[in-house]
Amino acid sequence: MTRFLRLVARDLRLALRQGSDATIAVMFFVLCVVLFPFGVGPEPNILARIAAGVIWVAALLASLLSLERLFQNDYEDGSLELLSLSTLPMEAVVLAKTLAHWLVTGVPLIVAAPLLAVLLNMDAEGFGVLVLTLSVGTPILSLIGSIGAALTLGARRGGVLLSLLILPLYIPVLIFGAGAIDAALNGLTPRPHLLLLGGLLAGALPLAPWAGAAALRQALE
Amino acid sequence: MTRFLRLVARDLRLALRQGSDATIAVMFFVLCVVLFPFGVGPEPNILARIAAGVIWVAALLASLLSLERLFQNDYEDGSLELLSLSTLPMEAVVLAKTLAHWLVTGVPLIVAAPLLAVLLNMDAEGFGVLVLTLSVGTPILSLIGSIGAALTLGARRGGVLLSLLILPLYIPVLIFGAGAIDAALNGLTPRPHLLLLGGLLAGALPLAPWAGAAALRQALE
Amino acid sequence: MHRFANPARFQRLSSAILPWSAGATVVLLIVGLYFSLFSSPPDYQQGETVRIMYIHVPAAWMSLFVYVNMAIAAACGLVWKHPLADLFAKAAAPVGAGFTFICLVTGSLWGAPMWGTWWVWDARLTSVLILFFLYLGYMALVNAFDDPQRGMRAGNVLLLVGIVNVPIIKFSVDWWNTLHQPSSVIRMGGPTIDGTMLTPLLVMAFGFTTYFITVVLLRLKAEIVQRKIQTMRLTEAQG
Amino acid sequence: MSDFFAMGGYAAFVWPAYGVAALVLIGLLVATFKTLRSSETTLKALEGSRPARRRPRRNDAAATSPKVGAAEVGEG
Amino acid sequence: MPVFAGSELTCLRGDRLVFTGLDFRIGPGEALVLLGPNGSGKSSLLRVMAGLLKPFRGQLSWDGVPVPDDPDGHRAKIHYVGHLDAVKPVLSAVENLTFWANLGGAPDPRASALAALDRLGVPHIANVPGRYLSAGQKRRLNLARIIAAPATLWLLDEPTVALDRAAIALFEGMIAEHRAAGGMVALSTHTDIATPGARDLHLDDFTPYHDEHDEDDMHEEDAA
Amino acid sequence: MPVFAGSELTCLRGDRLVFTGLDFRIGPGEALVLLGPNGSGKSSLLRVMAGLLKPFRGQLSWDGVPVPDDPDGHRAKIHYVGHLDAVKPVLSAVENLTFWANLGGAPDPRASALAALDRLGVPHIANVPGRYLSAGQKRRLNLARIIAAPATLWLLDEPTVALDRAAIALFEGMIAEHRAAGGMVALSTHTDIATPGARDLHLDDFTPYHDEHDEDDMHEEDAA
Ligand code: HEM
Ligand SMILES: Nc1ncnc2c1ncn2[C@@H]1O[C@H](COP(=O)(O)OP(=O)(O)OP(=O)(O)O)[C@@H](O)[C@H]1O
Ligand SMILES: Nc1ncnc2c1ncn2[C@@H]1O[C@H](COP(=O)(O)OP(=O)(O)OP(=O)(O)O)[C@@H](O)[C@H]1O
Ligand SMILES: [Mg+2]
Ligand SMILES: [Mg+2]
Repeated sequence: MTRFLRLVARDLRLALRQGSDATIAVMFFVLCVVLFPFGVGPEPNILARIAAGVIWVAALLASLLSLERLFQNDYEDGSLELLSLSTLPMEAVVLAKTLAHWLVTGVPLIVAAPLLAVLLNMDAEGFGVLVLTLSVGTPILSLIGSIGAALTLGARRGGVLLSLLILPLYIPVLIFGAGAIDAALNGLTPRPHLLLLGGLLAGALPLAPWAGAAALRQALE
Repeated sequence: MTRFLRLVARDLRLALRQGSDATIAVMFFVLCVVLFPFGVGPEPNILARIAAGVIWVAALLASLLSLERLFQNDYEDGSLELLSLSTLPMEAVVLAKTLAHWLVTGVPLIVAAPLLAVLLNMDAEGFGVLVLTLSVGTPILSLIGSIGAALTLGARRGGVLLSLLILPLYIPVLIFGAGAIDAALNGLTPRPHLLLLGGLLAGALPLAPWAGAAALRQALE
Repeated sequence: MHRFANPARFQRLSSAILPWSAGATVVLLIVGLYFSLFSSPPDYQQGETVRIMYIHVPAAWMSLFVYVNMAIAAACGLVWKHPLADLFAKAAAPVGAGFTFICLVTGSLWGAPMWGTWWVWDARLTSVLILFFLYLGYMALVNAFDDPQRGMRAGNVLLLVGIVNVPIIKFSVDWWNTLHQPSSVIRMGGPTIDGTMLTPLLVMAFGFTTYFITVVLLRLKAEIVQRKIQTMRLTEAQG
Repeated sequence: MSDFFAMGGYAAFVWPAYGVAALVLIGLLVATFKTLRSSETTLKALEGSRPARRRPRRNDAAATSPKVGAAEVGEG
Repeated sequence: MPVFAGSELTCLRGDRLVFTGLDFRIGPGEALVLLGPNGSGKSSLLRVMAGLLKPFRGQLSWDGVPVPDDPDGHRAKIHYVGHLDAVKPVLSAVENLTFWANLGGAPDPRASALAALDRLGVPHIANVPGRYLSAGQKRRLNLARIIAAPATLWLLDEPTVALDRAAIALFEGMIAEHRAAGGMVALSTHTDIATPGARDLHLDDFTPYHDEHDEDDMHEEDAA
Repeated sequence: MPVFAGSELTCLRGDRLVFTGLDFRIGPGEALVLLGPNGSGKSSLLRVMAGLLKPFRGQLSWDGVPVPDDPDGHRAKIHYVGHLDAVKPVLSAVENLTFWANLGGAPDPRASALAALDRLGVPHIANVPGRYLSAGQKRRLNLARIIAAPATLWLLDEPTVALDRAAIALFEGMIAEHRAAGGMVALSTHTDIATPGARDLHLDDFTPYHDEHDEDDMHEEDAA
């Protein structure tokens, strides 16, 4: 357990020293959302109507891009090999790195989201649910993404390949996440959607580290 | 001139032999667009209203992601160094590589776009203009993106950084591109938007190779 | 810093300027605040909200002024390879980003009562937002390389490319019809603004400028020290 | 006085505007001072740990030159 | 005291048979030196021993207990040093080392990290960030890792690359000390490392006959 | 006949002064061998000569005409071989080579590519894709590049790395032939390459004594 936390602490320290990993993911998120008013036009009510979907799609893409290098550095410099030879199980390694990654990139997204909701004219009723769905949803994205990052380790053109593998798996999260907000905005209860999201998280939590660990073992052979 | 075409031909051959660079960019484009019905909900008229914007935003992102490695391989294996020592000017090298890249990734996007427009319920009047704007717009995207690819050569966290640098510069293209389609859909003439896009292309055509060449020279020092 | 670009002269110069610019900043900002909050009248149309102008407009000017300065430094850095020019751009970027941020936030705070919305996607506002992203992108790019010099050189190219945004911001109000009002101070044919408002505006603008000089000098000093640290570490590590 | 703070009913807009400006400007100044201080102390510490001056760097001298522990301070 | 042994090992990489029918045995205090030309399978054998690579055939065992029956116990008993140094550029040398010492179960990680750096003759780099270290210093840091936390068996793949003479001498001392305390070592090398009483294993003895015809064949096929 | 010369060259990498006050001169048929320990600046000097790196001070010239006055002419006169082989894994050896021959202005690129491969003793790899080539074969392909298109001055950075004895002999023959035809060569090496009548340049003679004088001065000023 303490070694698990040590690994999390090391990854956090690396991310902070390395500078702006966190900032860049959140900036991509913001930029991606900001693109839509230019594309769709500045009409406030249209923007408000699609705000939930747009913010969620942008969160998906931002999480995807920042996950690309989750294991890359450790793989390239040989640390991953050594981690796999330590007595810490590989599943714990995957979980620790995913947790650190989520703390560094997922949490800033959650913080920035209400601001973007303001920019897109979303009704204030939606803000609470938006933050709630993102808080449950971004960990799922990180977990699923970690499988993809492990699978594409060492492949050419990691980035685009990763997106092909992972985006389809992200779709349920997107549906329930955006659905909950729409429900809240239309005066319905977002509870069922939130419960389903919680279910996804409960499912991904054991499954993703297991699959990620298996993929990493392959990559290291 | 013939050496310029040789370089284009080599890059095309590399892309085709290497397999699926082109396919992956266009698949990302399609997936990105397909996410929206899930995020925004399936209402046909809302989707039709935002179709132009969504397709253009997806084209931006796809072009961005596929540009990430424009100079990477040549940089890593030393070819770029040798190209810079050839009597072909560096500007021509940038232009040739950008042209090859656009042929491989931009053209498939143009072909796939009408299909996605059908998917998003866009009115048939928009199709022609959509294809037209993409035909003028995607070369601009490739040109601007080539500057970013040259700038981030050798940087940590290439992908996300590139997007941060380049997306702001893409915004004018997005505005005029989506604007032209909206104008056509609303029965107005898309001419002014198309002319502005043409102007952007005319501006980017000399500027981007110049800036890209300057950035590459820095990277090779 | 290597022996050929003599930072000692710069250090002397900056120590000579610093106390003056710092003093001027304090005085100008106090006077400016007095004018803008107490001694200037409320606008007949906009009421007391016009007081936001004394922050908003100088900050907007500074955001452009700093960027142009950085771009000039970038050109010098690329052409003459003067290390101080590179460092100047790097040191000025956070300050410029800060002014841009102030311009955006105060603009929004002004827009809420005046236009009834925090934000509209018009050309002026949008181009300022792009400027803000350019600043952030520059800062990210400069720090993205293991070799700091490589980062600064790449940043210089980006600054020169981004300069196309500056005229767009300046003339967006003239080229497109926007909610935002057109220039009334820096325009052909002289300012059209009333003297009671012009004075605080100019005093604040000068205060911001001296603030910029002060902070940039301090940041340059820190950058030079950091370069020294890095060189020492490198030689130490290489034995 | 309360009139002054009420800003003709626009207090909620005027004061935050001045507040944000003050926050950003002061924040930048403080951050600048902090980096300057910390990097200067790092430099002092690094230099303090290296008494030898004008030590020739010859390729064979590497093994013999005395080295003392470097500074305790992290990256500025 | 434990004995680490492998029997009838066969290693396949891609479609290439690297070695086959290989046996070895390392007892307490013993050292095994792997020799052979480029591509003969030294690195592959060390990776098999570490458990990073599954052997195609054959098995590894500790005192007769097969490794797959107790993989955690196996991992706790080994230290592996490969071609990569696992040095994080943004962490200082001692931070890098402390992390690995901690993961390896050292009682006081930071103290043993500092002691290990001292032992390898580079106490002065303790606070230098990894990115400023030269190739030789990175290598010493990597070797310091194996004495910062204890383990029975050291698996070292060309450990003296980038080291100068003084460092090699220190390293030979380290190995002798480890063996004197009952430790075990398997290492590959192209140069001379003084390991008195070590057994040599020539990998090319186990490499199947490899004919060079395939390239010419491919050429003819392409041309056809 | 042309003379390539450099005078008072100073090279700075990062904030590190690599060499200073360096002069050299290569006439027709002459060869310059750069020697010196790791990090002494051999690769840096070759990159300066090629124009990949701007010298901080000093200048390069052809027959007294400074290189910056005619950069295109300079590029047309040189071939540079660095540490990287520029071999595309998906193109065959001859495709790789033909491209460079074409870019270098060879009249019949494909024919001269095949001839060059022949000259380096590897005609049989012509149709083998780059990814199947061994390190030595890649190096030969890279060296074939410099004879597939003509150029006056060869700049070679450790050209014999990964070559076996037979290949080194072929390569020495290539250099002798090039010089006999009035060509010029500058090369760096850690091993022996037979270049009869070549001049040696010891890079460590131009590496400055490294005093921390300036830094300390600056510090004192800061404190004052
Ligand atoms: C976020 C929103 C806003 C942004 C990004 C913004 C940006 C700018 C910029 C860049 C300038 C400098 C123009 C120049 O130098 O020519 C400027 C000036 C000015 N802005 Fe804004 N602005 C915003 C909102 C507002 C609002 C809501 C008002 C008032 C209703 C306003 C009133 C002014 C005025 C009076 C000037 C001075 C024009 C002059 O006299 O030259 N701005 N703004
Ligand atoms: N990842 C891999 N996939 C497929 N084949 C590989 C891989 N790595 C190595 N090989 C092949 O396996 C064989 C043995 O390689 P190995 O690295 O074990 O040799 P080695 O004895 O360590 O050589 P060296 O002296 O160069 O280190 C070689 O022929 C090599 O081409
Ligand atoms: N990209 C770079 N940025 C900063 N410094 C560098 C860079 N490349 C090399 N150096 C430094 O410049 C010096 C000279 O390097 P160079 O590669 O020219 O040496 P060399 O004589 O070729 O050494 P070797 O024998 O190892 O090839 C070294 O001290 C090195 O650390
Ligand atoms: Mg090996
Ligand atoms: Mg070298």
